[in-house]
Formats: sequence, structure tokens, C-alpha cells
Amino acid sequence: MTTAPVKEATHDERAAGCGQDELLEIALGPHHPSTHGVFRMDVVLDGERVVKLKPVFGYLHRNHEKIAESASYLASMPYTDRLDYICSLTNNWAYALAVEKLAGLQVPERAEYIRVITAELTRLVNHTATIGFLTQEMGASGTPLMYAFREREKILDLFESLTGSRMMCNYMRFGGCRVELPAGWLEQTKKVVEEFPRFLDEYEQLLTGNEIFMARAQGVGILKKDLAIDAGVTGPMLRASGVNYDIRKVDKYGIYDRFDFKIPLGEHGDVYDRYMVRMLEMRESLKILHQALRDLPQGPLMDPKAKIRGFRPKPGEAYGRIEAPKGELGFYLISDGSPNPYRYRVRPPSLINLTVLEDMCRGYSIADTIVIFGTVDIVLGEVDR
Amino acid sequence: MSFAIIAVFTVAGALAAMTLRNLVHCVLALVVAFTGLAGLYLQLGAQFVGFAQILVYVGAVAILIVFAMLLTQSHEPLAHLTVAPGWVTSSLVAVAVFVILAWSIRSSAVGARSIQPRPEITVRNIGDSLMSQFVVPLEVTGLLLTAALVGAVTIAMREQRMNR
Amino acid sequence: MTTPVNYLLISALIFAIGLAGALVRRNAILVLIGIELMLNAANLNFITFWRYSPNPEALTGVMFALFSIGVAAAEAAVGLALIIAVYRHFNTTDLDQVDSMRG
Amino acid sequence: MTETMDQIFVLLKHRILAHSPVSVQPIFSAALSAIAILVVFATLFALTTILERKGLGRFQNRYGPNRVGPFGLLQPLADGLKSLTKEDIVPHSADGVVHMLAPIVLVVAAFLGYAVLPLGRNMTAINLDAGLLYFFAASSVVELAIFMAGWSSRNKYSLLGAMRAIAQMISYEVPLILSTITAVMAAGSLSTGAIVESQTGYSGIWPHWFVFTPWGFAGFVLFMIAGIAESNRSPFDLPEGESEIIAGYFVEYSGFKFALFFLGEYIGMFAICGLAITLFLGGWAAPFSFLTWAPSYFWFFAKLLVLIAMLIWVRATLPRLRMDQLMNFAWKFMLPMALINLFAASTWHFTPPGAIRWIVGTILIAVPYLLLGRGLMQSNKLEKRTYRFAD
Amino acid sequence: MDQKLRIELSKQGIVTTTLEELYNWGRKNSVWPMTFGLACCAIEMIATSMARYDLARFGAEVFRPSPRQADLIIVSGTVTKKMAPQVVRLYNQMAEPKYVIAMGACAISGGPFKQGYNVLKGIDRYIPVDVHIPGCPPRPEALIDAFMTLQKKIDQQTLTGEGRPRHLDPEAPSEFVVPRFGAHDLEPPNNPEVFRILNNIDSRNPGEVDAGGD
Amino acid sequence: MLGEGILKGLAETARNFFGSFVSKERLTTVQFPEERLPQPEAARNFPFLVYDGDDSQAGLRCVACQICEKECPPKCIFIQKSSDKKPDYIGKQQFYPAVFNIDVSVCMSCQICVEVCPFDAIEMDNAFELSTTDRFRGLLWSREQLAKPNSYFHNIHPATAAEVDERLAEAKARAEAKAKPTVAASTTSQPDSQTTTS
Amino acid sequence: MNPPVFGVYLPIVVLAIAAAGFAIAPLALARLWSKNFSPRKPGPQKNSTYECGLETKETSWIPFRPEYYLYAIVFLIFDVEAIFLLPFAVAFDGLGLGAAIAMMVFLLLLVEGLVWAWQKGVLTWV
Amino acid sequence: MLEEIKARLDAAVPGCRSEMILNGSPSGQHSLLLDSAHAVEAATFLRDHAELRFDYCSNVTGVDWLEAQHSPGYLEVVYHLYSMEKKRGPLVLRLRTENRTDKVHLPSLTPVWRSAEFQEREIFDLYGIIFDGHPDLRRILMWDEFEDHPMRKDYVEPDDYEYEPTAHDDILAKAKQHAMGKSQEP
Ligand code: SF4
Ligand code: SF4
Ligand code: SF4
Repeated sequence: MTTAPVKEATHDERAAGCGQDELLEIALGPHHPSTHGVFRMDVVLDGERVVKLKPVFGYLHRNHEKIAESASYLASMPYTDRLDYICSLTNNWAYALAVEKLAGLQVPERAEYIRVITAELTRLVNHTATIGFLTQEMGASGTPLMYAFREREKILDLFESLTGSRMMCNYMRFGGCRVELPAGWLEQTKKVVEEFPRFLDEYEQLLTGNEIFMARAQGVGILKKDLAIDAGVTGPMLRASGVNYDIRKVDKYGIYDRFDFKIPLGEHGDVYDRYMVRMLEMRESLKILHQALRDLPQGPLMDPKAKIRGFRPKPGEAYGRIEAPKGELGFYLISDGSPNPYRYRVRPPSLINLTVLEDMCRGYSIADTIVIFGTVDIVLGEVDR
Repeated sequence: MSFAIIAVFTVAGALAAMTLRNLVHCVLALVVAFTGLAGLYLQLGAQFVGFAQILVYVGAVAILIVFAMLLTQSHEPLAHLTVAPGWVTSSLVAVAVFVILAWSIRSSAVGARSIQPRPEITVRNIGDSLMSQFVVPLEVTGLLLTAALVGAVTIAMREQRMNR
Repeated sequence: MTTPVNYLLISALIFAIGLAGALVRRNAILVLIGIELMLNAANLNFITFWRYSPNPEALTGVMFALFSIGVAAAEAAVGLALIIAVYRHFNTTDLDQVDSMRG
Repeated sequence: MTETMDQIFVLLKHRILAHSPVSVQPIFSAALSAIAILVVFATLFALTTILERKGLGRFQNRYGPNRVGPFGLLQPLADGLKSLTKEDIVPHSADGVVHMLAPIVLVVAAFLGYAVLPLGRNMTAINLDAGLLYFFAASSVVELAIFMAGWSSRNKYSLLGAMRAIAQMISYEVPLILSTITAVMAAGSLSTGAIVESQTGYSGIWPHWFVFTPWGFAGFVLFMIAGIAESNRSPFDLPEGESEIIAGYFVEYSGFKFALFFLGEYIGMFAICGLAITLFLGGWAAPFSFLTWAPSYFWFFAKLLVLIAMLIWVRATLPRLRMDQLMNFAWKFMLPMALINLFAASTWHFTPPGAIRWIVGTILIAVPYLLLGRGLMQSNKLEKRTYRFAD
Repeated sequence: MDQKLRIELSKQGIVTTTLEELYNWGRKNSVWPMTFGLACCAIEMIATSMARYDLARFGAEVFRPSPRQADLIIVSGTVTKKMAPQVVRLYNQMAEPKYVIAMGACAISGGPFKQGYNVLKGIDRYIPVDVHIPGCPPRPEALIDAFMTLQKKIDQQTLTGEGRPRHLDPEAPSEFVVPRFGAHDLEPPNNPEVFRILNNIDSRNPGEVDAGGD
Repeated sequence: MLGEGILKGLAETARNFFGSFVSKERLTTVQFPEERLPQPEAARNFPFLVYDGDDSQAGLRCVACQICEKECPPKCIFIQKSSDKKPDYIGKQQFYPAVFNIDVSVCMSCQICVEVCPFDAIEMDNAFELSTTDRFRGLLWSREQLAKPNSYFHNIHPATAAEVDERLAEAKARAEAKAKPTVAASTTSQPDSQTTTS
Repeated sequence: MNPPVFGVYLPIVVLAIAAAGFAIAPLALARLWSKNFSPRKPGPQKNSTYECGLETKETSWIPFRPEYYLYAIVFLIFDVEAIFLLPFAVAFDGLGLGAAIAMMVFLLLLVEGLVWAWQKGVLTWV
Repeated sequence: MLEEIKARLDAAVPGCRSEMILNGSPSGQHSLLLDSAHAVEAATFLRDHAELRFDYCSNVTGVDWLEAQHSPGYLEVVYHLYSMEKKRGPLVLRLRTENRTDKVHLPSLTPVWRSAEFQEREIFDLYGIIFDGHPDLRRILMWDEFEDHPMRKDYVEPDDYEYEPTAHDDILAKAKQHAMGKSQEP
């Protein structure tokens, strides 16, 4: 499982070297303070430079797909919460979307609005956590992370009062949403949304102009546009490399065409851009939230055709995808007419974004590797499933 | 009394530095010897030199040796007590040198000298004479240090880095 | 109690140890360590002679020791650099092996 | 009255010594000083760990330890007890003796510096003529201890951490020493006592601290930055940068040996802060002439606590530098600045007192600072960025 | 048994009582967890140490990355078969006394994923667990509760005698078999020394099991 | 630039530091065992069985239809249907669970059992202080442990409970209207009568 | 008054010994504790080196890059320089401009070395 | 739309026997079955064609069609392609193996779209399809010593059920079986 010392000169700097000093092999992970859980990288170092980096997966392979194939469609919904466990609501949505495509269900307008609201809140949760962890990996002793989690808690409170659980929301259903908004929820959400920009300002004050942060982030882990497209990178990472591709705009799924928002794009494709794109994306999310909260209509929550129990779509297949906070989250379902999906497949953005990890890290030091890895923003539950 | 303690430390350190198997242990023993020597300087009233000795030898030379060792010892952590073929002769030579030195010291007149009253040498004295009497040696030392820096760096640097 | 003889004897002893080490040990770094010890022994001599000289007010001995420390440091830097260069070339710091490889 | 308060510890020591036979008095005196230093600073260590944790908590919108004993003040005691009874693991491939010695050497080396720190008027364990040099000599042993720890563990991470620590410490030692030289020039002595003495005067109510001159201020800032790096504190805590190399050179240490590393680190940090106070902040001198009634040691420890609080504040705020940036900063910013500061200080002494010397001094420091800083930013291609938005 | 010895013993008994209290007080108030997260539960574990819940109040914010310096391993999340050997190895490398909290359904029993082929059905198959906290994920408050349960457990441990905890017993093992990767499964699938299974219970009538329920 | 950003950051943290002494917003800690945040209405952790009346076993609403057992995603419910029947709250003769076990060491708190139960017999509890040192005895909850009175339900989820009660009352009324002749219903407990608070 | 042993440096020696004692005493106490109550339990796994939870590979000797050494050289040179600079600084106020210039020259020589090293990229960590 | 692509493909890659597979669900995502001999060529065409520009391979999936459903059981790989440039998609491609035992080789499309790299490795790991031309075909999720392909429909899990407090369905059966095996042992 571990790679042997590389003998071939993979690195241009090495190529010039005299070739007698050996390369150092280090395994980062599976137990490593900053690999977001149980990820492992086998890194070959030349001094402190990364020459070769092989990600090793599977330490959290929980057989989600296999379990889903032996369970009913509904039973998989709570499992999707546990894929990308930071943003369960967008996972719910992606799965619901795929099933709705498969079964041809219509989602009522109110439910669509609620979906947008929860999904954008989820995006806020995810991005705050990501940049918080990112600073942690840069060695800040917890303060930015604490501030990020302070805001996250506020949104989690909203989730909890809506869905009953802080993280594992299990809220959406095929053809709608599970329960109505509780009393006072909208007001509370409006308040949180109003106050959120203040946190962003504070955070920028703390970090964006900080010389140490800039030195750590600018020019580090550059991802070129072409490579990003080729490797199927999606989400903020892709946009930080300058590609204008946001599924909310491209597919216009749900009701995203009703909102006025913009897509921030990076230019250099480095760590700093990936950080900034996330910061700016949060501000755009707030815009969407403002509009959605303003326009939320009354109406039913579920497609009357939808059934909770005994749900059996016609044989066929469907691929549904959404712009999850981490990138394109897709569900591919094959139905054979039985209550269980015949094939259930998750297209995990985290995993595929990792394809370019080696390309981004090569030539940078090991400390950079950790930071670059942080900006890929993965969640192991989704990578390994 | 204190002389005896320091002397024993110093000699033991020096001996260990030359006989231990493990190179790192050798360096650590060497540090003990250096520190002991510094102690001897202090005993002799040369405070500044004593502390300078620690600063330079323990703080810098030992570190330099350690770095050099780690750079060169990646494969053989333990230097086997490889001795030169003519180690018997070599040791005999050393012993002979010591005997001769000791004999000459014993027989010389130095031993008869009595200690002078403690001279009040302060750092200020050293600074004064450094900037007056010893200005030329100072500049020469500066030149030497620069030359050593350039030389050592050039030698130790990798070829390809020089080319860049 | 302490006379210059004691210091000089210690100095001679250290010198001899350094010499023996430099001659006997075959590891280049150890040889260098031996040489450093010898230099230090010389330094001790300087200081001793200064202290027991008729007029210790003249700082010659101390200054000598100081300069000697500087020179020794420079010597160590260059010497170790040489060892590293040799190691890079022959992949060993054992002087015998270096010898035989050169031949 | 204030006089006695000020000298109370000195008098106490004399009182105790008076009861002992003359032959052992020196030993007694030394032992008393040593024990006082050990006890005071070990207590300060315990106090600082809890204050730091609580302080960090406050910075982070939370309480920090507050349950063990009143206000959580017994927390260090519990930690100490726990460490004491924790199993001591020595990896079987490790070099047992060196592994064992390393923390001891570290603690000893860290404590040695205190011998020359004037903790109050007449409260220096030993007033050496070459005191400052002694301090640096003692603290250079710390590097060795760290190397011993990292090497003897035979662990990749610890060796890497140790090498990093040493490289970092030697790199910052040069600016550290150079920045002190300005103060030495002004005081005309290496003796810490004399340096403090030379700062005890007042003009009006304002003290004659070196920090209140352009070179002194620059020297102080440089010294503190280098000092933070010397004591491996954030943002220079790379050697133990847990996001990369787990815990640095003490990965393999458990139980009380690990606690000793902690102790050594904090003690080293206090020593550096103490030296900064001695050199630039007037040592035990009161900050205003009308405050001299408070005992001198009070001022020393008050200043020490302020500096420690600053370090905690910095730690709470800043992310960590990368190794190359760290080294670049040391050699390409700190060292030139220290040399320039040296130049500025000597110019100061050759210019007659008055406004002109302030202007010249300030310019001599500010211009190179701006140039070097700009150069550093540019060589790293750091810039403020603007972003594009697509519809 | 003669008189003297008995007096001696009782004296020692007194000594051990106070020592014991001190020892337990120190241990329970300074439990440093290891930086170790596995899955979703780890996020809640992190949230527990964050400002809102602040595990630091108990003196437990000193998350140590190295197992040598940690006292507590919070198995927070799904232990897969691929990860299990690493978890056991980490546990083995911790210094005594060491404690384990199994946080969340997955760590206790495999939880929602227990039907998975790569999921270990409970970490207590390989290492002894001190406190279980169910939930998926347990709320941060629940983790604090588990932490306090652990403190209570520590407080009740005796220093000597039969009832002393594992780490004080020279006979009890301090490291456990690390499973190997087999062709189809981990080998062995559990460590019988640790995992006291209730095999003889009629699974159709498990009511008997919880006779002593809490 | 040139240190300005660092100073700004320091100012920010300082603001938080001093803020923590004056404003609640900057000191967000809830000191858990003593202070607790109110749990929202919807909060859920593990299911419990609702019973009406005073007898925790006889009053169970569950009719052992085993739908929840079948739909539970991780399959952590185990039900054994009784061989005899007893009247439910409308008075209809129903089976009851002879064994009803939930393995909370597996339960993923997904609430699907609650959603699918046609009899509103199972609801989500929000108790979370459940840590135990014994996996097998502490975490397998039997019928006895699971049964909680309706008043408890009202206590933790007042709105939902009221809704459920209304629905049940309606169903009961309808059933009574339909089955006028049968008077046996009155013997069972009244579901809406103990909306007591505590 | 010169004390009999170690001259004026006695406080340093005593401090060193006391500090060593201060470090050793708890270690000894810990050893005593483990002997009496909490036995040490070494084992092949526990006492192998820690490597992110993976199985330990036999060697931990790692090759180092010469950068470390280069920095050490520069450091050494500047350390020695400091030795000469300190006495100069002490005597500074009594010295004339000539001495200051002499020192400047000395410093410039070293700075030259530094500049050379800088340009050669010695001070660049790769 | 799909017919058009098929026509272009057939014209551009001679001998490519692509086949439309219709999808019965309301999603209407029909797919194109390629023969494995020409798959790489066809994929490259789809990627590079100036009007099609399917430059982004989003999803790669393995499917196991057991004998029970499709008389000669086979394994299938499904690729979902999008175009980032033209903002179009999805185009669904399928590749089939000949059977599910020995002839399980398929050409790898990783050289065409790098995003397939990990996903193909995953399919190799979990389904046992061998991708010829893949740069680094190793197990990705399971450990290297593992021999089975667990996502196949006929995979049998190892028996490690000691005790199931909430016996249910097949788990109960397995646990029972295990308990019986255990109790016979001593
Ligand atoms: S118990 Fe639930 S929340 Fe915790 S790791 Fe398992 S699935 Fe995730
Ligand atoms: S909450 Fe979910 S997992 Fe728990 S018993 Fe109900 S259905 Fe099963
Ligand atoms: S709880 Fe509800 S669904 Fe479950 S068996 Fe009882 S009545 Fe049926």
C-alpha cells in the first residue's frame, strides 16, 4: 500500500540534483491532526518539497451504495445526510432531485423555496467550516475556527428547530419537504441572515489582509483552468480557477432562475482565490436568501402524487445533480420497479476534486500541502461513502 | 576542588568524544568537554572568553557538527569503532606527545610562577584594546570569516544550486 | 592550590586525546572533532599563560584566545563543508574508504 | 517603608544568611537565590498555563477551564498530578539515555538564564560583567537539548521537528543578539544590572527607557519577534506545527517528561521576556516617576505579565508561517533590520541631542523598513486582489 | 496474620485512600483527548470543543495529536475495517492510564452502517470501551455528559485491591491484538479477550438482556 | 500591507476578548450541565412509545403492525406481535407488542419510524444524557423503558402533541359515530384527558 | 570575598544543580509511583515509534538537505561576529569615530558575505 | 439530440457500433452504448469535436447486471458527460463487458477525461472490471489484500455477526446461524 521510494526524477528540481540523496517518504494520516478525519496521503519529499503524493482512500468506506441498494428509496434519505455530513440538506436535495426525475414528481413552489433557503444556509455552514478549518491548518490556534463555528451554531439552531437535528436533517422528501416551518422560524432566519455579513466583515478583518495569511495563501497550490476541467473539478475550486460553471446557473434546477445572484470567479487558482471565492460566494448566498425569504409563497409542501411508503418508481434510470457547496453532487439511480433501487450511485464532488491534489501539491512544501488539501474542502464521508 | 571537578569533566568529555561508538554521543561528549574548558577559562578569570567559548562552540560549532553528521550519516547511524590500521602507533605517538609535553611543563619555570593579583579585566577593557591595539587583527578576522563563509558555502552547496 | 602546571597538564592531556583521536579514528567528522579539541587545548594554554604572566593587564592572551575561537570556528565550517563535499562524492565519511576509492 | 518593601527579599535573605556559619554562606546565598528563582518561575509557569488557556478562551468567545478549583485555578495542579502518574513510554528503538537527558538538559538550560536577570533592585542572583553574553550562551544550550530530544526518539516527525527547531532558533539568534547590541551601546555594559541602572532616570515623569528612542523601539520589536521565534511560540511554532508534523520533537514523550518540555518552553519564554524588559523596558524601574513607591520586583513582574499577555494575544490571532517564509524573514528582514538598527543607534550617539536626532533616527529606521518590507512582499508576489463576477 | 502486619496494612490503607483520592482527582480533571476524528461524529466532537459548548471548561481542551500524551481516545464515528487496525494501534500506543469513549452509534455497534461489508460492528470488538454514548450523532451536550460519566467512573476506581482498574493491574494487558487485513475480512474478526459477547442469549427474546438495565 | 493586516487582526481579537466580558454575543458558551439551551419543538434523539392513561404497558398505542420495524433504515426495531388482542383507544380490538425493542446503539435518529407509524404510537424523545458504561444492557431498550406517557409527549413537543391528540380525537369521534352500537370503547383511557403539564 | 568553590560563579552552578534536581525529582517520583502502583507495561506495539497509526517502518533516518548546513554556517559566522561586536558596543561611548568606522568596516566585510550568500540563494529555503 | 450525436459519431469513428439505449423513466435520459474496441476513439471525438465539446466527464458508474435480469450477466460502466464550454448535458455513455466472470476487460477512458481516474479505480475495486490503459489501477476503497468485489450483486458478506440485540430480517438469520455455529464449537 505504501509506495517505494521513487527513483525516477519526477521533479524538475530533482532532475538537476545529483541523485544520491534519498527521498523521504512520509505518510500523513490516517490519523493526522489535519486530514479532516481519516484521509491519508503518502507523500514523497525531497527535503521539504513534495515530489509525489498519493492519496489513499477507503478509511471511511461505509458501503453507503451497497446498503442503499438493499433498502427502500426512503430509507436512503437519512443515509444521504451522512455523506457530506457538514451539509446534509443539500445532499437531501440532490437525492430528492434524482428520485423526482426518476419518478417524474413535481415539487410545489413553497417547498422549492424552502429548499433553496435551506440549501443556501447549508452553503453558509459549509463555507464557514471550510475556511475555519483552513486557518486551523495554517496554524492559527483555533480563534478563526471558533468564530466560524460560532456562526455555524446559529445556523445549526435554525436547522434544529426546523428539522429536529443539528446535522442529520433528513428533511426533504420525494416531491417536497417533510414538515412545515415552525412558528417564528422565518423571523429567526431573517435575523441570522441580517447579521451574517457582520461576521464576514470581521473574518475578513482578521484574515483577508493579514500578511501571514497572504504569504501562506497567495501563489500556493495553483490549479490551471484546463487541468481543472479535465479532472472534473467542480464547485468553488473550479470557479477559483476561473471557469464560470455553476450548476445553479447552468441547470437552473429548482427555482434558481428566479434569483438574482452572481458567480465570483478567481483568476490565479491558488489557495487565496479558493478562500476568497468561498467568502464571496457566501455573500452571494446571502443575497439569494434575502430574496427567497422575501418571496416565500404559501402553499402545500408535498406533491400529492408522492407516496412515503410503498414507493416504487417505474423501471428506468436518472441522473440528478445539484451545485452542492463542495461541487457537483449527483445521484444516479436505476430502478427495476422494485421498492429498492437497483443501482444507487453517488457522484461525490470531494472525491473527484481530489484527483488534482497531486498536481496542485507537487513542488510545494509539506506545510503547503496541508493548506492546499484544506482548500479542496473534502469530507471523508463523501469521498469514501 | 572546583578545578578538579571541572578538569575531570573536561577530560572525561574529551575522552568520551574520541572513543564512543555513536557519533551523536561523541558530539554530546564533545559539548561536555567544551563546557568544561569554558569552566576552566572562567576559573582563570577570563569571563568573556569563557562565555564566548560556550556561545560559539556549544551553540554553533556543535550544531554545525550535528548538521554535518545528519547530512552524511543517513545510512550508517552508528559509526563502527573503525580504527586506522596503524592505531597502535598512532596512540603511542599521542602518548609520547603527552609525556613530552608534561615533562616540559613540569620542568619549565612556569610552574614556579605565582598567581598575580586578580586583574580587573572587564568587557570594556577587551573592547578598548580590541578597537585600539587589535584593530588590524580584527579586520583580518573579519576578512577571514567572510572568506570562510564564502568558501564553506561554496564547498557545501550543491552543484546545481551554484549554477542557478 | 591550583598552579599553572595543572592547567597546562590538562591542556596537554586534551591535546593528546585530540591527537590520538584524530590519528586513530577513521571517521572524518571524528577527526575534525579531534582537531577541534587540539585547538581548544591551545586556547587553554593561551589563557593560562596570560593569567600567570607577569602582567595580566595586557590582554594579549585573552585576545589571542578570542581570535583563535573565531579562526577555529571558521576552520570547523570549512572542514565540515569539505567533509560534506567528500561524502557527496564518495558516499562515505570513512577516510580509509575515501582513500581506497580515490586510488 | 517603601525602601524596606522594595528590599524585603534581599533583607530576608541577609537575615537568613546571618544565622549560618560564614564558611557556607556563599553556598547558602546561592541556594536561596536558586530556590527562589525555581519556585517563583515554576509557579508562574503554572499560573501562565491556566491564564493562557483562560485567556485564549476569552479571545475565542468562551470561558476556558473554570471548573477545577476556584475559577479553574487548580487545573495546572491536576495536569501535573496526571502527568506524574502517567505511564512513561520510551520507544524501544530510542536512545534511552539521551531520551531521558533531553528534557532535563532543556529545563536546566532554560533556568540558567535567570541567574543574571535583575528581578528587582539588588535582586540578581549573580551580577556578571558579561551577563548578557552569559544569557545567550546559556540559551544556546537549549538547541542542543531539542536536538537530543528529536534525535533520540528515532521518529521521523520528531527528528524533522528538531531540525526545524534548531534551524529556526539559530536563524533568529543572530537578530536577537544584534538587536540587543543597541541597548548595550547605550548602557555601555554587558551587565544586566548596569543596563537596568542606566534606564532608571526620569525626565519629568517620563522614564529613560531605551524603548522610547527610535532605535530602542525598533530594537525592542525586533528582539520580541526574534524572542518569540526563539521560544517557539506562535506564529513561529513550526517545530511543533501540529498540522504538519504532529507534535514536533516531543512526539514520543509522554508523562512528566512531556510536561518538562512544556515547562522548559515556558521558562525559556519568560526568560526572553525578562531580558526584553531588562534591556528595553527599564527592568524593574517604575514606568512613571511618581510610581516609584511600588517595589521594584512588582514592576518587573507586572511588565513580565504584560508581555506574556501580549504573547498570548499574538498566539490567539495569527496563523503560522511556513518554514521557508520563516527563514526568509529571519535572514532577509530581521538580520538587515538589526544591522540597520545598529547603524541608526550609532548615528544617534554621534548626533547631538535634540529634534534632529529623532528625525534622523526615525528616518534611518523607517525607510529601510518600508523598502525591505515592500521588497519582501514583492518577492513573494503578495498583493491585494479584486475579483470578477459572472452572471 | 499477626497484629503488626494488620496495623501496617491499615496504615497503608489510610495512605492509599488519600493518595487514591488525589490520584483520581488529578486524573479526572485532566483528561486530554487525542486529536482523532473519524466521521460525522467528529464534527460534533469538534463542535463540543468550540465556543458554544466549550469542553475546555473541564480542562479537556488540550487535544494532543500524539497518542503518547493523550489520555482519552474518543472514537467518534464509523470505524471501518480498513481503519480498525490503525485505531487499535493508536490505542496501543497511548500511555496508561487511557480511556475510550465510543461516541455515536457507529462506534458502538456499527450503527446505521452495520450492514456494510467494510464496517466494524463496534470498536469494543478490539479495545475496551469505558463509556458509550448513543446518538447519531450525539449532541455536543451528550458528549459532555459522556465525559462526565467518564469522570465519575474514574472517581470510583480504587488504587489497590481486586477492584482496581485495568491499568493498575500488572497482569492485565495494556495493548491488544491488532487485526490484520485478510482476504475477505479482518483477522481475527474480534478479540475475545476484550469483546465479551452475549452469544448464548436467545435473540428472539432479548428482554432478558436488559434485566439489569440502567 | 507591511504589518497593517496583522495589526487589524490583533484589533479584531482584542475586540472579542474585551467583548467577552461585557456582551453575551461574544461569550457564547452555555455551561452545559447547569445551563441548558431550550430544545426546539422538533428536537429528536431516540424514539419512545406513547401510552395513554396510567398503565405504561396496557396503555401503549402501538398495535404491533410492524410497519416501523420494516421501514426503519438501520433495522434497529424489533417487535413481536402478541398472540391475544386488547382494545385500543377507540375500542377496536388490536394486537399489541409482546416485545418491542429498540437498539439505540444502532438507531440513527432519523424519525422515519415516527413518520410511517399510522397510529401515532411512536414519537421522538429529546433526552440525550444517555451515556452508559455498558453497551449491551444499557443501550437495548425494551418496551418498559420505551413507554412514556402522553403528558411527557406534550411536555417535549407541545405543538405536535396537540396536533396528534386532535387527530386521534377526530378519528375516535369518527369511529364512534360509525360504530354507535358498540359501547365497549368507553372502557379504555381517554387520550385527551391528561394534557397535564408539569 | 571569593567563595571557596567555583569562585563567583557559584550561584550559576547551584542554580544548574537545583534546576536539574527540579527536573529529576518529579521524574523520580513518577518512577516511584509506577513501581508501586501503576506498573509500566511496555509492549512491542506500544513502544514502537508512532507513525500516524500506521505500522512502523524500520528506519527513521531521514536524509537532510544541505540547506540546514548552509544556514548553520552563516549563523556560525555571525555568532563569531557578535563575539567581537559585544565588546565594541560596551566600549562604544568611550571610543571615537575612528573605532566606529573600523567596526563598520568589519561589519561591512561580513555584510558583504551575507549579500553574497543572499545572491547565491543560500538564504533561500527550497 | 442524441440521434444527432450518434449520427456524427458513427460518421466520424468508422466501425463504431454505437447503440441507443432507451430509458423508460420520466427523466428521459437515454444513453449510447459504445463497443469497447472503439470507445477511446469515440470518447476523444466527443470531447474534441468543436460543436459537441463534452469536455467534462462528471460521473462514472459501474452496474452489475446479474444473470437473473439479463440472460448473459454482464457488467456495465456508465459515463455521464457534460460540456462546460457549451453548458450542455448529460450525455450518457455505456460500455459493457462480455460476461461477469473472466471477460471483464474494458478500455479506460481516463486518458480522455482525468476525472474518471478515481472512479474507474473504484469500479475496479468494487465491481472487478479491469480497465485497460488506466494509469494506476489499484484498489482504492478496500485494502490491497482484499479479494472480493463487494458491490457485485452476488457478493456474500463475511460472517461476523456475534450478537444482534435487534435481530431483523436477514441480519437475524445470519446472527442466528452464527450463534448456532458458535455454540456447536465448544
Ligand atoms: S453515529 Fe451517525 S453521526 Fe456518528 S459517525 Fe455514525 S453515522 Fe455519523
Ligand atoms: S429513528 Fe430511525 S433508526 Fe431510529 S428507530 Fe426510528 S426509524 Fe429506526
Ligand atoms: S409503533 Fe406504530 S408502526 Fe410501529 S408497530 Fe407500533 S403501531 Fe406499528
